[in-house]
Parts: sequence; structure tokens; C-alpha cells
Amino acid sequence: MALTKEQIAQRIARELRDGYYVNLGIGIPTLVANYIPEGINVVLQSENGLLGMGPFPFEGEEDPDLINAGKQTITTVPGSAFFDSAMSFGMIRAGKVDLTVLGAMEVSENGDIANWKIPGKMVKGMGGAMDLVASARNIIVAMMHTNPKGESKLLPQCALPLTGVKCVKKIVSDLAVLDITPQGFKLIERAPGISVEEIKAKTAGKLIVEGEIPEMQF
Amino acid sequence: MALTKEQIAQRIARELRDGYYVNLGIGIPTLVANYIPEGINVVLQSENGLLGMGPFPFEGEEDPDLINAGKQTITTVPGSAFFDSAMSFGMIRAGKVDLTVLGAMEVSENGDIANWKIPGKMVKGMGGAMDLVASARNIIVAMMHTNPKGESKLLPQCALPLTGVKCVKKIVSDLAVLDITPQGFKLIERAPGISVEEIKAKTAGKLIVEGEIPEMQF
Amino acid sequence: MNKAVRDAGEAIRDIHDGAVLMLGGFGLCGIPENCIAALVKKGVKALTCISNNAGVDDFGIGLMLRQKQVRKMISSYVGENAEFERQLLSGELEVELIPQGTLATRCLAAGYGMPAIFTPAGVGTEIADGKEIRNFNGKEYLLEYAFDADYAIVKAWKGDTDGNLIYKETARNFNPLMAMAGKITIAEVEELVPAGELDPNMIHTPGIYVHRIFQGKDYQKRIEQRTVNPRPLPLLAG
Amino acid sequence: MNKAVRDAGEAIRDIHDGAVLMLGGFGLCGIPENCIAALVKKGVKALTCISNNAGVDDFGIGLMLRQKQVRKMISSYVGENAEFERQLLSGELEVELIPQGTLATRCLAAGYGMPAIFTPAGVGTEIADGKEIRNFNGKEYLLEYAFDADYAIVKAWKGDTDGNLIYKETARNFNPLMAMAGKITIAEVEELVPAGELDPNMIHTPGIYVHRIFQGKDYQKRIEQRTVNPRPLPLLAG
Repeated sequence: MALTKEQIAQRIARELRDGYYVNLGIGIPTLVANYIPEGINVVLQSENGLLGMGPFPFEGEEDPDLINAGKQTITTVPGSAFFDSAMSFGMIRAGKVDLTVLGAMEVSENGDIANWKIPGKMVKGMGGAMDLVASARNIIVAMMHTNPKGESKLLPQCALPLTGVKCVKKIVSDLAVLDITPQGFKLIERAPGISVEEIKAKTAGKLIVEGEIPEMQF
Repeated sequence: MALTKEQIAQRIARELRDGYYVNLGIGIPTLVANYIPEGINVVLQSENGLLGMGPFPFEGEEDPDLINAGKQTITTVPGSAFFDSAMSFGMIRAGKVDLTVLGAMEVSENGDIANWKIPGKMVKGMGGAMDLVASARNIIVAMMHTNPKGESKLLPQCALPLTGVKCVKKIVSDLAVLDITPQGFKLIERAPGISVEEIKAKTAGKLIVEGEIPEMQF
Repeated sequence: MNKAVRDAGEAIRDIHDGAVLMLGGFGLCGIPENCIAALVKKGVKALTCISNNAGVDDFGIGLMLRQKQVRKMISSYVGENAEFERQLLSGELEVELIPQGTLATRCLAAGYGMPAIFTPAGVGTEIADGKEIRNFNGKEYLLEYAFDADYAIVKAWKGDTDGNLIYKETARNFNPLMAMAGKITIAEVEELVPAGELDPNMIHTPGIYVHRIFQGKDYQKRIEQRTVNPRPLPLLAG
Repeated sequence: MNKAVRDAGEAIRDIHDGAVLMLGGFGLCGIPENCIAALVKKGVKALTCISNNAGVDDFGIGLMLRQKQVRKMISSYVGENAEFERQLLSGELEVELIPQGTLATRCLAAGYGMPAIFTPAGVGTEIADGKEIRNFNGKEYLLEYAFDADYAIVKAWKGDTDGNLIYKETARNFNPLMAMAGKITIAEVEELVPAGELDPNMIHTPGIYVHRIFQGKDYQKRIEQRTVNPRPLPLLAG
């Protein structure tokens, strides 16, 4: 069975380490916050100017001055700090954020990512994505392995306009966990019940399969 | 009579305009604060991180966390703000400070200034002077017209290592007020009882004297 | 150094057709609502607006778009705005998309008197087309220039008559950066106090950067994405 | 994310001979007194110290100079310090003098991940020797590089266990800039509180930049230039 979006988030949450400062993108990445393992202390950075993002507010306690980068109403946790957008991207560029999780339309076998523009469609903009992928030390992509037509989104090279080059370190898709290595996509884990053959068939870029590939446990 | 240091400061204070943000260097420039004309509202910037510098504290009220760029204990005025050194020099570089007054060892007829280093002597450093002279929109130098040996400090070109180039706009010395113009030092006013001939004799750089030169009034 | 003006109309009085404006805010959070309303009323046209976003159809910069007052938007994300899309596709509106961190840092550069900065954002993408690329320590960076804006229009929480500003929570965002970057900076605040009432240790924007300030009114503070959690059940008393 | 350590000794435990340190403060204002004392006690040697000033003979970085622990000072002004002068003239100590704004901005660049910045300070002077000069809009600027320091050691007024810092008055100076710039940042504070007790709107240095924090003790806060005005005569009561 392919992973649900919740399960993708759950699997990514296992990559968190105690003491990490983490930036979670919009969509599946946001869900990672719901699965932070016990005993692991992480601080969430929101690039609109907050360290120490908490959960959504209780109904009636929404504060219009307190939103995340997805423009959602949120709360803070003890020890939080507000700052301006230059400092926010300053700490991102300086490598102070340990992990960035974001979505993608395409990833290439050398770690290029495309997630901001589809030629012929209205382009809304890259927001902070280009800064994040160019600067973060560790980037995990949360994505579907294929597009709605069944075509692979893990490619020899991206067809869509790039957001960043050689930056993605790991992909957690609905089918697999893969590391980006100098040799290409390296298969690390399979989704429960998904065969190596299916992953091979749905990965257009170079796929490296070494030894037995374990199945994810939930 | 040549001006006293207090009179130099007093004359410079007449250059202040309502609403000016002003940075005063160490020495004579500091005294300018004592002669701010009535009805003129100026805000003093101290480059160690303060806008709205006030007078020295009353005895017993010195605060070691509140000093100016000369490391003197000071106070603040209502509406003051503290900031870090990057913002302080940022606002200087961005031309937000309307006027900088500082001392000099030598000034050349094209507005170069030397005030930080004497070869052969222990060099203490330029502090913020190089930033100020390179950035300020309007720089007035407060200085003695000659050195203790009687040699002119207003030169065709500076002999000492430079602090900045083509930056000084006006000089108020103990003998005269002079503007720096494309043609050289232009005499604007004489100190009371000082003749144009004496100023000519003590100005090594090119001096422009046009028409009657008024005497300063105190 | 009293910089207080009566209202938004007086604050924006000299903004002319074709001006380059910076407008603070992230989404609809921390936007200068009063000044935008005054600009709509004044009907000034052919504006270039530097702002992270472009509002929604019926709020924020969207109100100016609806009146066709904007010729060019410089933003990182233009979001959901039907009129915006129509004008863009019809060629009435020009849009320059800039990575958000680059946008912020180009404001900072202007406020700090730095003519240009280096950032890795956009290297290897179409954003880099025609731009100078430079390698430092094995990593490539784009050279990006400081913005040059006629007016910066920002919204703060509290301010004093000397122009010192304090922002609230994430309504800070681009506001302090733009406040530093405008040739003329106009600040609207929820609460305007006499100089001396704000703690000088806690000023986000020193007054030297601000030219006009007024206390705004009738703030709507619209929420774009209202996300909430269910309230936990109250404990039953013994 | 508890970053609290017991004391200065624990905070500086791994600072090694030859390390590059940034030390906050302007003159003797806002200097990390406890960490300097611990570095003197530890006796670590051949240090490069980036700090606006070099202390006085018997306080601040002067204490480390006296123990011959400093190989190189990078400062804007080295002030009055007889031992400093002796070591400099004898060749024991190397000094690099940098304009104060350049010093500050090179710290900012490191903290903001910018490899280099442009500044007009020093153009046309010996400071420009060997440096790249670039003209923007008719004005010349020097290219100056971000600092690369092993440790930043800063002093704040209040801090919390997550590493958030607030500075007092002009004791802020270089401290927040250096706090952002160190690979490892050590903060000593006058008052350390649990995370959540500081107002998140009023944090000068967010905790992400700080690796170790402790509450210092026995602060001397020496005044270099005690300047005062006479107290006005008390009004005589009728």
C-alpha cells in the first residue's frame, strides 16, 4: 500500500534529531509537526519571522498578527522569538536551520528540485523556496512518486523550471525513502507492500538498489 | 583673536538645522552639543548604538551600560533608541545622518582628510572615522588651522595617511570658516580680528577669497 | 523631532503617479491598511509596488489593483487574486517575481547603505538569467542590488512622535526592512504615544528612518487562512 | 532546547590554542567578563581575537594580553593599553585595524550567510590596498569578506535557557552581531530565566544563534571615562 500523506509526514518525522531547528513547507511537510517522536525536542522556524511555532490556536483565539508562512493562524511555544524577514532568511542562509522539509513537482537524480512554476500556467511565485533550497544544509522532499497521469516525478533531469540545483538530500514519497547520492537515487526503504520492482518501474531517474530493501514499519 | 575650542564649537552649531540627525566626534565636536541654537531640534547619534544622546549624568547616576563612542558616561533624551553596531553604521552609510562633525590632523583642498595615523607613532586605529567620512552626506571638520609648529594643516594634499577622500564639505578652524569647493578652500568668514592676509599665510592649499570676508560674530 | 501627521491622507499627500512604493506586510498580516485606503481614494496611478504579496481581490494591495493603480508588482508570491491574474494575462500589469529572502535582503541593503548583496537563492535557475554569479569558497552566489524606492509605507503596532516603531509578532515581517529602505518612510501605527513613552531598549525601527507617522483607525486585520484546533473539553468539576 | 551550562569554565571548555574568537563589547561596555576570566584561568594561547577594542591593561581583553594569550587582534581601535603597545612593538602581537562599521558588517555578513559585503569605508586609503574596488552608481566601494570565527563570546543583560538574548542600552553594540557570527556562540547573561519568561516580541538575539548560555556573576562593569555634570542645587523648601 502506498503511504498516505499522513504516513509520509510520519516517516519524515523519524529523521528529526534532538535539538534540530526545522523549517516545514506548506502541505505534507506541515503535517510532520504532528509526529515529532517522544524525547525529541525540535524548534520550528517559520520564515515569515518566528522561531518556536506552536499548534493552531483554539477556536476563538486566532490572532491575525500571528501567522505562519502558509498564512495560517498559529500559536507560539515557550522560548519563541519574533524577528524580521531579513534575519529570518539570514539564519537560513547561514545554515542555522538544521533541516528543511518541502514538497516538489520534480526531483532529479543529482538533487535538483522543481516546485514553483509550470510553463503555461499562472505563476504565483517561489516565495521562500529558492532561498531555502539554496541555503539549507539538509533538505528532505515530501512528494508523490508519480503525477496523476502515473508518470515518474523522480527524473534523470527536471523538465520543469528549477527551484534549486543539487540540493535535495533525501526523498520520502508515497512509495519509498530514497537518498540522493553521487550515483543517483539510492533506495533506502519501501512502503509496506510495495515491491522494489514497482519502485523501479516508477522511477525514471537512475535508481540504485543494494542488498535487501527493508519495508517501513508504522 | 583666534577662536577658542568653545568658539569653534559654537560657530559649528550655527550650521545645525531643525530636524538634523548629527554625529559628533570626540574632542571639539563633542562641545557642539552645548551650543545648539534655540528653536533648533537635533538628535545626536552615537555610533556605538544610540540615537538621542543626552548630557553627562549627574554625579552618582553614571550607568556603565550607557556610554557614547568616546566611552564617556552619558544619558538619553526622550525618544531615544538603542541598536547594534551594524544598524548604527548602516544608517550612517545609508545617508540617514544629516551631519557629521569631526576633528582632523590635515585636510586637503579637494576635501581629503587625514586624522587617524601618524607614521612612526603607535597607531590606535580609525574607530568609526573611515565609515563616517566615506558615508556622511555633510562633513564639517573642527580643527586648528596650524599645528603646534605653526605649519598649515590645510594643504594642497595631505601628507599623512588618509582617512577618506573628497569628503569634507566645510572647515571651521580657530581662524576661519572655509568651504571645500572644486577650486579649493573658499574663505567664508574670519575669526574676530584675524585678517585675510593671516589666513592666506597660514593656508598652504589653494585659498579662494572673493569680495569682502565677514568677521564672525559671537 | 515631531513627525506626527493627522491621518493617512496627509501622510501620502505627495505620492505621485509613477512612484515606486514599498509596502510592508506578509499576506494580509501587518499591512498598512489606512495608507492603502488613502492611496485608493487619491487614485494615484502607474505605481510600482514592492511587496511580498499582492493582497486578495478585496483587501490589501488587491484594492489598488482593482482600481488599476498598479503598473508593476515586485513580489515573491502573488497568491490568490483573480483580478491580478486577469491584468497579468492581459498585459496591463507587469510582475517581477523575486525569492523572498532576496526581497528582504535587498531592502536591508538599501537601509544599510550597501549597494548590492550576494545570495545563493536562485543560482542555477531562470532567476539567475543575466545576473552576475560569483563563487566564494566553492559556492555560487548571485549579485543582487539594493532596492531604490521613493516611499516605504509600513504598519507597526506602537510608535512614538519621534518615529520610533515596535511591531507585534509576525506582523513585523518586511515592515522594519522597508522602513529603513524608503527615501520617504511613512508609518501607520495602532497606538501613537509621545516621544519618551517607549522603552528605548525595545525599539525595532529607530525614528531616524521614519519621516511621517500617524495613528491608524478601523483596522480590519483580515485572516487569510483561519486554522484552529478544537477546544479541549472542559474538565467537569467534582 | 536547554542550552544552559553551569558557568564560564564549562562554557569555554573546548576552546583550544589557536582558536579564532569574537568577543562582544565596546570599550569595557558589554564585555563578557566571566568568559574572559575563564579564558585567563584556562591559559589557552595563540588566540586570534576579533573585538572592537582590546581592553585596558588590567581589564577586559587586556587580562588575556597580559598573559600573552593573544597572537592577533582584529579591532577598530586599540586605545590605551601599555602592555598591548609593548607586545605590538616587540612583534609578539599582530594587529589588524579595521573600520568600525566594516567590522560590524563583516559580523552581520557571517550571521546572515552573506560571503561578502560592499562598503565605501576605506576607499582611497591604505585600508583599500590589495582589496577589490567596485563602482556602483558612481560611488566606489570595497569588497569585504564575512568573518569566519570558531567561537563568539557575548554578554547580554537577560537570557533564557533556549538561548534567547536581550541586551541593555549601549552594552548591545557588537554583541548581537557576533552572537550570529560564531560557529559556536557562548552567551553570558546577568539574569538567566526559564524559556517562556522573555517577551518573544522583544528578543534581540533569537536562541537559534546561541549554543551555550550561563548566568555570570560578580560583574565589575568598569567605566573607562567617568563624565558627569554637577548635580543641580536642591530647591530650598519654603
